[in-house]
Parts: sequence; structure tokens; C-alpha cells
Amino acid sequence: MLLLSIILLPTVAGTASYLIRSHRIRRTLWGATATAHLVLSIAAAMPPEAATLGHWIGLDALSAIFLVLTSLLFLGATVYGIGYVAREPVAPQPDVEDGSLFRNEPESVFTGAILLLLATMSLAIVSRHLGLQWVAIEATTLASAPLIYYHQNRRSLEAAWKYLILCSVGIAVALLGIFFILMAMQGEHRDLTLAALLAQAGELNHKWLGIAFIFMLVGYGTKMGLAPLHTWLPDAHSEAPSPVSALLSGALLNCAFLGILRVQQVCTAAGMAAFGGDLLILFGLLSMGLAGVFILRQTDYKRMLAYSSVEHMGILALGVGLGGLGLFGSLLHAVNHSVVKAMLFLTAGNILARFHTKDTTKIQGACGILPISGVLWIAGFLAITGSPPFGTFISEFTILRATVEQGRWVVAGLYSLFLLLIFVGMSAIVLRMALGKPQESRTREPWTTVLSPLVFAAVALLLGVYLPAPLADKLHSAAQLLGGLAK
Amino acid sequence: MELFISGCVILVFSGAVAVFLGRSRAASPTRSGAADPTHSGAAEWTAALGVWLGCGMALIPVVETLAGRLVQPLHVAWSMPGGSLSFGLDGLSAFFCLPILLISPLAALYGCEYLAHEKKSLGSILFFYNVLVASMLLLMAARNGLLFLVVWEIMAISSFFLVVFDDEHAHVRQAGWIYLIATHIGTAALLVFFALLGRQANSLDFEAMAAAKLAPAMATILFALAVVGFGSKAGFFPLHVWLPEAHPAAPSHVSALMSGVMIKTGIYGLLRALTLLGEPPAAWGWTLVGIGLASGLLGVILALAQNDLKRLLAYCSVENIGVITLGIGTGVLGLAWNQPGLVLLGFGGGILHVLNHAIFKSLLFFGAGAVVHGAGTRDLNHLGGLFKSMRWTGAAFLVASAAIAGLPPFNGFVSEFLIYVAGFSSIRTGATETIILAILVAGGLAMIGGLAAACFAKAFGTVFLGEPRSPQTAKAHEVGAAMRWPMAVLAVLCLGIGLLAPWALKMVLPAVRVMAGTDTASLIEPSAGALRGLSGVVWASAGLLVLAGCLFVIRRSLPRGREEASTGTWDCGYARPTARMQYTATSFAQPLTDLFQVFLGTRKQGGLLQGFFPKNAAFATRTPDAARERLFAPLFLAIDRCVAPIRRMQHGRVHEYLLYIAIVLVVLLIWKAGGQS
Amino acid sequence: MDIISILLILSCLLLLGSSRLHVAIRVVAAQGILLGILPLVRSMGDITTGIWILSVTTIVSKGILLPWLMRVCLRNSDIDREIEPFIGFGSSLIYGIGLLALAVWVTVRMELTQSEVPAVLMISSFFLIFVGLFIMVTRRKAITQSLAYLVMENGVYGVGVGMSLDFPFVVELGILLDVCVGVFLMGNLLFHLDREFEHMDVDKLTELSDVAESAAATTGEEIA
Amino acid sequence: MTITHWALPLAAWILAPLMLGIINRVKAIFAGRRGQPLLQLYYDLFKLLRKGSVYSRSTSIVIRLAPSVTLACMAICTALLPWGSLRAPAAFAGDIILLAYLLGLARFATVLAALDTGSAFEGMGASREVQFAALAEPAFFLGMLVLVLHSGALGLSNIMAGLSAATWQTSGILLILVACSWFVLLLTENSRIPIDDPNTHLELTMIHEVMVLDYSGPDFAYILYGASLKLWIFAALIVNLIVPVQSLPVWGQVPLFLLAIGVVAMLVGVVESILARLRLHQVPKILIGSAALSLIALIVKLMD
Repeated sequence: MLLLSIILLPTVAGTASYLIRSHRIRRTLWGATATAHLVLSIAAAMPPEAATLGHWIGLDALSAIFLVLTSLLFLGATVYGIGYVAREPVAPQPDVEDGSLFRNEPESVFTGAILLLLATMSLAIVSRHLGLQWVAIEATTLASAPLIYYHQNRRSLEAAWKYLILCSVGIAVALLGIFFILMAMQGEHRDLTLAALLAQAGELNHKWLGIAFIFMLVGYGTKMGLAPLHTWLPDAHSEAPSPVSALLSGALLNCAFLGILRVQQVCTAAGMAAFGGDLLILFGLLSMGLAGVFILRQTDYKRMLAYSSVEHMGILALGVGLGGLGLFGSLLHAVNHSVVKAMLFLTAGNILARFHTKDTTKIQGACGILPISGVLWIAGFLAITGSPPFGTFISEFTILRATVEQGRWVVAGLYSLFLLLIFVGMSAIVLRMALGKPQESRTREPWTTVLSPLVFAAVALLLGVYLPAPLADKLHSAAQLLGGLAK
Repeated sequence: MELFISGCVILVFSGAVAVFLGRSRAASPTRSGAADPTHSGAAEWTAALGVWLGCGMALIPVVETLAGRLVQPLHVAWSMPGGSLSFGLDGLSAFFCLPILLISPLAALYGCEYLAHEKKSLGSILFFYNVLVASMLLLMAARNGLLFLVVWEIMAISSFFLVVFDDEHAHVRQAGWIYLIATHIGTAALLVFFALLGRQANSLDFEAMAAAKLAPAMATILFALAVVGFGSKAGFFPLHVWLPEAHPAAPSHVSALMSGVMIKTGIYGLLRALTLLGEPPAAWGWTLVGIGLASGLLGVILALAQNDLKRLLAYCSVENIGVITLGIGTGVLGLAWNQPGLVLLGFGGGILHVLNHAIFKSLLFFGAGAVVHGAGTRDLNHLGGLFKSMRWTGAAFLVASAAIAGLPPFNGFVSEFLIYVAGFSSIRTGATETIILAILVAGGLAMIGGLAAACFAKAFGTVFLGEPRSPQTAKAHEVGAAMRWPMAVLAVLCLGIGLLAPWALKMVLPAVRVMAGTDTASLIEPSAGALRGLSGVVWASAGLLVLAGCLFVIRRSLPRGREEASTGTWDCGYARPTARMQYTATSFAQPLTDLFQVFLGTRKQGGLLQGFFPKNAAFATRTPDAARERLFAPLFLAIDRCVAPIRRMQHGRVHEYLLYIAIVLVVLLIWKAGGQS
Repeated sequence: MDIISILLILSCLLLLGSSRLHVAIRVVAAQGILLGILPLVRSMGDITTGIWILSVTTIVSKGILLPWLMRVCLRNSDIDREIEPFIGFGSSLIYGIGLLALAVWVTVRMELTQSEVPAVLMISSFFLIFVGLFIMVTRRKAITQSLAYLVMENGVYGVGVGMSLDFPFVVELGILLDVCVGVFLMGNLLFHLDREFEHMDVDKLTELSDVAESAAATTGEEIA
Repeated sequence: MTITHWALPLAAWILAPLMLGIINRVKAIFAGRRGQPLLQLYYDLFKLLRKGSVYSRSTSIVIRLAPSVTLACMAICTALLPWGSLRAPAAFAGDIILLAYLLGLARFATVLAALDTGSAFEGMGASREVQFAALAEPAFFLGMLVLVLHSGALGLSNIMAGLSAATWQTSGILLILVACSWFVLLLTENSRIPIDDPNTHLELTMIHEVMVLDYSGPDFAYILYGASLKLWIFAALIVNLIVPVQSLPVWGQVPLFLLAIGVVAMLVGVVESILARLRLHQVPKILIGSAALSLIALIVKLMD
């Protein structure tokens, strides 16, 4: 029941907010839904045993982590977003970059879409039927496209188009994969629920399962942003309004990641962990490397963040591919990355709002002008590059240990090298923006813009020095679900 | 141990308090113009008080450990994977705590006055200063790999923020960036190091690591990683590139702490790694000796060529790190050859030099800060004659210069003496490799010593002696008490350790025992010999002081000893000597810099005078960092050039993006569709 | 059933060959209808209500609704034919043959032949998928791309029908819904594209890229 | 350590100025002059000590302290010197290092004092002094290394006691090489021709003498006396090295030792008279060459 409400609540609220005229009511509804959703999902995630609703919808440790994470991020984005849409003018305004006039989407559409996005994401997370999960993930694409297109200017249009086409194609490929899983299950009673799959994992046909994995890797990988399938990601994440970018990077990518995790879970149960693992490691390294290359001389800080998302998706894939300790590290890293990346995108939004440019070379002395956001910007940089005392350090180091413990020297070497490369690139950009003599005077920042980044930063910091017991347990059992023994 | 930890807690806490007090000034943002009257030194003094208190508390267990009493280690479970909050002190870490506990309070006191006229908000610098001190202390006590790494990085980051405190200037930001990159490269190596060692020991706790049995190849790989990782912090050549940038950029008391103390954490890490890696082969020792010589010689040569006082000091840190590493390398060779004498003298000399260098290098940076404060410039070619206006600073700087040049009766000589004796004593076995070692140590140290003397003759001579070379230098003024007393204390210590050398050696012994590992009993005989030598040195030094004193008294009490006529400097008949005719720092070093032009690549601007009545001409030299110019810059550019073409794949044409997907799909199907895993 | 498969293949070749967008839309509509019939044919013996509903909705959506939507877009944007694609129509056909071969090869490689699934249908479905991708890659017009997406989707659908007797039809409906909404959104975006750019050439949508970036000299020069 | 040990440094302090007298007399003879009396330096010292002093306005306390420090260093050094098998009053393992560094301290003081005057010429001299010193020190230590290797002892007294006539049969070549190398050092450190000219009048060309231009009265006396002690120290080292006094009974050692020192002084005189002064940029080569000599000695020692 709880799970159902988790899905239905945002759905209803979303559809309602299309119809509601009054801004105030709609925004209140939005905020209320987000809060309620968080409360519900925590309530659902707390009990240690897996809560299920039929065979199709259920909550095991893995999905519990992602659900709470998503909900938390959404609340943060909501706090930020309500203020955001409130500040955005309704009248046509000149574009900051090419000066052409554009008019924002109606707020009702935006709110409705974002709430539906929450609904679909929740569904994608809690569904334990691969087909249903596919439907949900495809639906997230559809729900988020209008969000990317919120500022109806040329670039956002282009971004939205690329996003829609590429992701739809990718997801279609993933559907093929699901069919092949169906093929892989011999016997009369074929059922795509996770329970059934894991039950008869033994007699799955390896060949077709492998093919299925390839299709789903390519499909969900496109959505997850694994290089070289990531091409839509920097465009979409840089053109979307900042709260949306935060959600896309922090929450939506995780959903696609979960999709891959599920099929990998099946593969592991079928004794094909290595097959998927190698591919995941390959794509992981590829993503990290390419992301590094593009971060190295990036001039657009939102694109930089987007590429860093590609990098971190690569890290996640790598960790899962390694298995064992790597799985634990990877899941922990998913949590850390989501929080930090959301915080960074929100901060980037503040910077953008103040400086009216995404060009890193035109910004200097942010710390002096935006005392809070500037500091957050540096802190976020340190966090996202995996420096203590932030949680990312722990998880990245854990994954490194996993590579070393399996004696994959090349992987370990490349991993460290790429992390170093990315650190060099980002530090050059971020420091140039944050430090230096401020050209303009110091400005006060409204609380809505800094509250959620601050909270996220605090969470990231906390995860760096202390891992709360419930979360640790969830992570461990989730890692065990995927066949990893967590040290 | 709890006392130690709580000391660190106090440090951090007081720093946090200082942030809030410091904001009072941030609230009234007068970036330009005079220092605002609202400022009361509350923030600085709170932070400084915290440092004194915290260090005082931490001192107790440290002294206990050095006195040989066991301080109960502390183990607390940590939810982090592989991590555990285990702290402990042994002779090694306790000794390395000494410089931290000595310098940081003094530097904090010094900073109170140094920052008094700062117009920016002081919150950050005070906070990160305290964090830096705390992290260094915790680093010494950390007994778990993960914990060690976390503290290590916190140390690096807080020091980074201290470096970029003055971030209005581009060169400061640049320096900060280079420092961040350099230290991060080191950290990357360390991550792999601990991951690898953790794999061998399958635990990240130091006890388990020390117990782990390592294959020789594996051990050597680990050693290499440790050298890179810790060397980049310590400033081994060619990883030293960040020092000459960061130290001049940072406020002087910070550079004193960083150059005097923080880079030593690199040395500590290296020693700790050696204790974890088991029996060292001779090759490691040779590596360290080689690194030591390279850092020492190139460091001092580069220092000679500098015209910026703080930059000169920074390079000289590289040199001293070289000396320390030379000693450590000798000690490692002693372990490899099983020569207790070498072990004692090498490690003893190296580790003692850590303390000594901390003392006189911080003193020198304090002096440099005072000069900047009083005369307003760091350019040696604009300074001069400050001794008359800044007596305290001058005297302190003189003592430190003599000490860092390794001259008796100061402390620098003691540690270098030990390393020399190590070099000489190894020779007695007559084996070829020992003779080579002796040649390297004795020849190298002699060369380094001579050049260092030249370097600091230049530094002290051009800053404090002669006539002011620029008008604003002529108006220089002495600094206040809060900056003078730390210098005085350190100057006294320089002489004190020089005269109490045997006790100093006794103080080092616990650390050496840790390095010597099992057979600490074998150290007794050689240490007795070394003590005899040191006591001889002490007697001679004492005699020297007394004799010099007597001679001076005699000279004053001669019949006409006190009568002094004063005149202009004898300039060989030239009628009107001016201050600008003095020998400048650049020209003073010129013969040597020409001799070593190969390593320096000094750039000369301006040229020779032409004709009988030449127009006014200018001449200047600039010496860039060799390693940076010839190694890192080309490397980075090469990498950048390699990756540039890859960026074309993000060209924005959606249908080709689709092509990527199709290609990946097809390739994977062709490659893997066999399905067999 | 093989007839349907063959018809599908032929329709694809037609797609590859024709420059007229109207024709293309009609072909896609035809495909939709064919696919709608497919489940009925597939499960000859026992046709459950679920299958009825499924095929009807398929026919309605893929055969009527979406083509209509496409036609609307086409009418708004006054373009009628695909001008100078990256690969000409003639050569596209040749490629088409190649793709057909690829489809066959893939089907064989995946050993879909000796199982209970109809091999010809598999081949044709994969052919649809490949052709869809091919058209997306080689044609300029955004509207063609959305059409091609439909083709590909049809292919996937075909594979699904071929493989799975008992695919839960709630999911099937969900899939259909997704596809419809997706294409609808594409249509919406097409409308905006036309309004913003006065053209629908995707190869001109290259404002967002990382190619022209050398302004920020960050790494080498800074340290040098 | 008895009072007799202190006799040795005492003798050094008394007799050191005589060496310069001898050198000058030899040079005079070569030049065909009668030359100044042998005790000339003593007269000069006494005269200077009775004078008042003149200081430049630029100077600070440094120049006033330097002479005492320098002299003290030299005095302590003499106390480290053994005569043949007679041990020095202060003898301990590693005193050689102390010796070298005391010389260094003296140099440091002189150089700083020179810079204290702010005179261009003295700065020039100081700069040259530190350059040559930086090259001379390795040469000295390498030479010392040969002896340590030979005798296996670390203390100067033990090392010298280890040498004897027997040494000449076994490894005379080493002694020759080291002696040559140290003789070059002697010439350099004591600013003799061909390295430097103690009594030129072209300040531009001078090294050591130019640094002491601004001294007067007692200070200058200290400087001169210190210089003569320095000369004595090097001479004593060389004598210890090449003259096998150790093999004689104690009563015979002292006279022979003094005689040998006199011979060294004459040798210096001869060298000064027959050689011309080198150009400055030749000097580093000479020094590196002398270091090479010791190195060769080491290699020879290694081979056998």
C-alpha cells in the first residue's frame, strides 16, 4: 500500500497541477508532495525485510537506497525549484547567449512534468518486473523532456530533441534485451518478474542472456550516459534549468543504472557475472577517460558538471563490473555522487543567475561575490573529485582497493590516471571561477537558493566521516543481493 | 592518547570560533583603503590561544613517549570500509610531533601581529591554520591506512587554502593551483600504495601491514609508490616544483609552518612506509641517496640563483630535504648491510636534521616576513642595510643563516656532522660500495655545505648589510614584540641544540630504534661512539665561543681599542661611492650560477653598455625552475595535444551520435554475441 | 505469417528508396497495421481477449494515430520531400540489401532459427530495426528521424511478438503508450523546431558541441 | 690530554707569523733583493695592535665581530692538529669535519664583514671567495677520505698516527696525490700565487686581500694573525701527511716537524716566485683538478 501511494501520490499531484490555475496552490502542492514522498519512502525503506506488493512491485535493499535518495534529491530540487520558477519571468525575455527572445514554458506544465518525473522514477525504482521497469524508464525520458525544454530557446530545443531521440532509440534497444531475456528462459512458464528470474536463474540460456545483457547495456547505458553513448548528456544537463539538471544527474541516471544493476543481478545469479563485469569495466573506463578529455579544457561549467556525471557513471559501472568490494564501493559512490552532484548543479544555478554566463573564463572571484555559493562551489569541487573529508573519497578509494585486490593492475592504473586528469581539469576551471579579485560587490543570497545545497553539502561531509548504521546495512545487503561480499 | 586527540579537537574548535569572530571584519567589507577601526584582534588571539592550548595538551603524551613510557594506543571502530580510528604514538611519530608542537604555536603568535593590518576577513586563514596543525598531529598518530589518507588529504587541502589566502594576485592563484596538482599527484600514488599494501595484508591497519610478508618485487613497487607519494610532499627533486611557488605566495608565518614542518610529514611518511615494508634491499638506500644528492645540490644551486628572498628560502628547503634524505638513505643502506653504526648515524643525522631544519627554516621565514613587513619588498636587489634598522631580526637571521649553512656551533652542524661521520665510518669495512657511499656522502655534503654558505652569505649580506639599495628600504622599521619573540626563541634554540648535541642525539634515539626495527641492542655501542664525537664537537664549539668572546674583550681593552674614527667606505680612490654601486645579490652569485648554468638556464635581460658615454641601461636575470621548464610543462602540453583530437567526437550532429549507438551495438554483438562467458 | 514478414521487408525497401515524406508516412502506417495483425496470426489457435485488445490498439495507434500526427507536422512545416540525404536513395537501397544480409547474419548468429520463434519474422524485424537506425543516421530532416524511430520501434515490436507468446499485455500497453507519447512529444518539438529555425535539418543543430574550444588555456600553458 | 699536548698549539700560535717571513724572504732572494726581516709580521702586528681603528659609516656590528671570530676559529683549528704521533689536545672521532667547518665559519665571517662595508670591490672579492671555497671543500674531504680509508680511523690524531715510513712502501703514491691536492688548497685558501696575489695593487683582481681593505688597527692585526695561523694549519696537515715523523722518537719529532713546516713555507715561496698569477676563470679548473687528484687516489686505493 505504502509503495502504491509512493507512485500514485506524485502521479495524481502531477496531473492535478496541469489543471490548477493559482500559482500559490500549485507550488504548495508541489512542496507538500515532495515532503510527503520523502516521508513515505523513508517509512517504506526503513524496515529491514523487503516489502513487496505482488510480484511486480517491491522494495529490496537496493531499490530502498535509490528510492530514498531520489526522494531526498527531489525535495531539495523542490525547495530550490519553487523559488526558481517564482523568479523566472513570464514575459518573453532575451536569451543570455544569442540574444533571441524566448518565453518560458507555462509553470503548470513544468510543475506537472517534474512531479510526473518523480512518479515515473519511483516506479522505475520499485518495479520488480523488467518489462514494467522498462516502461517506467522510458516514461522518465518522456516526463523529463519538457523539463529540459523549460526555457523555450534554441539551445534548450536542440538539447531536448537530441535527448528525446537518442534516449528513445537507446531504450528501444533495451526492450530488445528484455525480449531476449524472455527467450533465455526455457520452459513453458515465462515470467519477467525478478523473483521468477532469480528462481530459475540456473537454467537460463547463457547465450541469449548474454545477448540480452548487451542490448540492455547499450540501451540503459545510453540513458545512463556511458561513453560513447553519452552524447546527449552534456547538452541536456547543461541546458536544463538547474534544479532539473540536479534531478537528471543525481536521480534519473541512477534509475538507468538500477536497470543495468537488475540485469547484472540476473546474470550473476545465472553465473555470468564475469561476462557482464568485463563489459561494465570496459565502458566504465571508457566513460571516465572520455569525460576527462572533455573536462580538461571545458569552458562551460554546466557542461563540465555534465561530463563529470559521465565520469561518475563510469566509476559506478566500473565498481559493479568488479564485483565484490567494488559493488559496495559503487553503491556507496552512487549515494555520494547523487548528493554532491545535485549540490553542484544547484550552486551552478546560483552562479549562473548572478553572472548571467556559463563561460568559465568570464567569471572570477565568485567567493567574494556570492559568499555561500562560492564556498559551496569549491567544496563541491573537492567533493566531486573525491577529496576527503567528503564521502566520495571513501567510495572511490574502496573501488580502487577492489581493482587492486583483483590484481587488475591496468584497470587500477587507468582509474587513478583518469581521476588525476579530471582533478587537474576541474581544479583549473573551478579555482579560476571561485578565487580572484571580485569585480562586483557582494550580494545576499535568498535562502531557497542556498538551503538545499548546504544540506547536501552537509550530507556529503557526514558520509565522509561517518556511515550511519541503517545506510551501511542497506548497502551491505544490497551488495549481497548483487552477489558481492561487502567487507 | 585521549589527551593528544582532545588537543587536536581544541585546535579545530578554536579555529571554528575564530571564523565567527573573524567575520566581524568581513561584515564591513573595506577591501581597499585603510585598515578599518572596527577590527579588534579577537579572532587572531582566540585562534592562537587555541593553538597554544592544543599543542600544550598534545605535548604531554609526546614527551612521555620520548621518555620511554608507553602511551596507551586508542582503537575505535569506524563504519568506513576498511577504516578504523586507531591512534598511537611511537618514538618516530613522537619525535616528528616535536617540530609541529614547537613551531606552530610560535608561528601562530607571529601571525597575530603579521595579520594585524590585513583587510580581508581572517576567518578562513585562522581556521585552516588550526586545521592544518591538527591534521599534522593526527597524521603522526594515525595507525590505519584509510585514516592516514583522510588526514593526509585534509592537511593538503587546508594548506592549499592557506596558500591562496591572498588570492587577489594571479601568481598566488597560480601557485595554489600548482601546489594542489602536485600534492594530488602524490596522493594518487599514496592511494595505490595503501590499496596495494592493504591487499597484501588484507587489512588497512598498520600492525597488519607491518606483519604482512611481501614478495621482493611487490615491496619494491610499494617503495617506489611511497617515494613518489611522500616525495611530492617533501619536495624531492623533480617533484619539488610546488615549493618555490607556494612558499612565497603564502603569508610568512604559514610558509614558515609549511616549509619548516609540513613538508617533513613527507619524510615521516617515507620512514613509516619503510617500517611497513620490512627488510629493505640496498637498492632502496641507493635510490634515496641519489634523490638526496640530486635534491640537495640542485636545490641549493637553484636557491643561489634566486633574487626573491622567500623563493630562495623555498629552494633551500629542497636542499635540506636532500640532506635529510641523504641521511635516511645512508641509514637504509646500514640496515641492508647490517651495519648498526650506519643505521644510527644515518637515521639519527637525518631525523635530527628534520628538527633542526624546522627550527632554522621557520626562523628564516619569520625573518623574511619581518623584512617584508618592515621594508615592504622581498627583492634582494632592492634590500640592504637593514641590520641598522632591524637589529633583532638581523641578529636572528644571522644565527639562522649560520645554522642552515651547517656552521658550528649551531644545530645545523650537529646533524650534518652525524651524516658525515656515517659516510666516513661506513668506509672502514673497506668494501667497494661503502667507499662509493662515502665518496657520495662526503663529497656531496661538502659541496652542498659550501654552496649553502655562499647562498646565505648572499641572503644575509644583501638584505641586512651594506647600504639600502632602494628608498623605501631606507625607511624600514623593526617589527613588534609578537613577531620578535618567536624569532628570539628559535635563535636561542639554534645555538642551544648546537651546544647540547649529545642530548639531542639521545632525543632522536627512540625514533632511530623504530627504524632499526628488531636489533635495537646493536645500536648501543655505535651510539656511545657517536656521543663521544658529539661531546668533542660541543667542547670545541664552547671553546670557540669563549675564545671569540675573550678575543673581542681583549681587542676592546687594548690601549686604543675603543677609539674609532668613521669615514666612507674605501672605494679604491673613487670619489663619490653610492649605494647603487654596491655588489648586488645577482652579481654576488654570478660566478657560481655561471658555473652551473647547465642546470639553471638563467635568462638575462638587458645587455652590455656601449660607447664611452653610455645611455642608462638595465640588466636583470630570471631563473625559472628547471624541472618545471624542462619536464612538466612539456609533459602537460603533450598530453593536451594528444587528447585534443578526441574532442571532435562531440560535434553536435545528432544523427552521427545515433551512429555511435549503432556501431557500439553491432560491435558488441559481433564480439560477444557468442554469449559464452 | 511469412507473408507479413516479407511485406514488412518490402515496405522498408520502399522507405529507403522514396524521397517523398508522404509516401514514407503511408508506408509506416502500413507497417503499423501489419504489426497489429501479427499477434493474431502468431497465436492462431487460441486468441484471448488480451491479444484482441492488443492488436486493435496497435492498429489504432501505429496504423492511424501516429501517422496522422506525422502528417499534421508535415503540413505545418511546408516541406514535402527529403532533399539530398547524406547517402543517396539509390545507394540507400544497396545499403538496404546489405542491412538485410546483416539482419540474416544476426538472426543466425543468435541461433534464433532453430528455436520456436519464426525465423523470417525475426529477420524482418531486425531488418526494420537496422533500417530505422540507418535512416535516422543518413537523413537530414528531423521529421524523417521521428519516422525512422517509429520504424525501429516497429521492428522491436516485431521481435517481441515473434519471441513472446505470453508477454503480459499490461506491459505491452504500457510500451505502446510510451511510444505514442514519445512520438507525440517529437511532433511537438518538431513544431517548435520549425518555428525557431525555419528548417528541420538536424545536421544544422550543432550549437551545442565541444569542438570549438581552445579559448580557455587551462592545463599546459598555465603550468608553463 | 696533558699540558704537554697544549704545547703544540702554543708553538703554532707563536711561530705561525714566521712562515710568512720565510716566504717573503724566499721570494726576495729569487727577486735578488735582501727583503724584509724574517720577523716583519711580528713588528706589524704589534704596531697595529697599538693603533686605534677607522670604520666605514656603512658598517654595522658584523665587521667589528668578524676578526675575533675568524681568529678564534683558527686558534681552535690549531688545537685539533696532531704533530706526528703526538696527539692533539682536542682529538675525537670526526674532528676533521669540525676542522673543515671551522675554516668555513671563518670564511663566512670574513665574507659577511666584507659585504658589511657595502663596497663594490669587497663584494667582488667575497663572491669569488665563496665560489672557490665551494669547490675547495669537496677536494679537502676527498683527500681526507683517502686517509680515513687507509688508516680506518676517524680522528685526525689517529689518522696521522697511523701513517709512518712503512706507509711509503705500501701506498706512497696515495700520499703524494693527496699532498699535491692539499698543496693546491693551501695556495687557494691562503690566497697565494698562482691563485691570488697577496700584495697586488689592482683590487679588481684580488680575492682575499680585497675583502679586508676596510680593516685597520687591531682588527687588521687579528686578520693578519689569523691568516698566518691558517697557513700554518694547512702546512701542518701536509707535513703530517708526507713527512714520516711518526717513526722517530718523540724528542726528535718536534724539531723535524718544525723544520718540515719551514720547508713547506719555502716551497710556497718558490712557487710564488716562479709562477705567474692565473686568470680568474682558470681557478675553478685548478680546484676541480685538485679534487680529481684525491679522487684518483681513492680509485687507486680501491683497486689494490
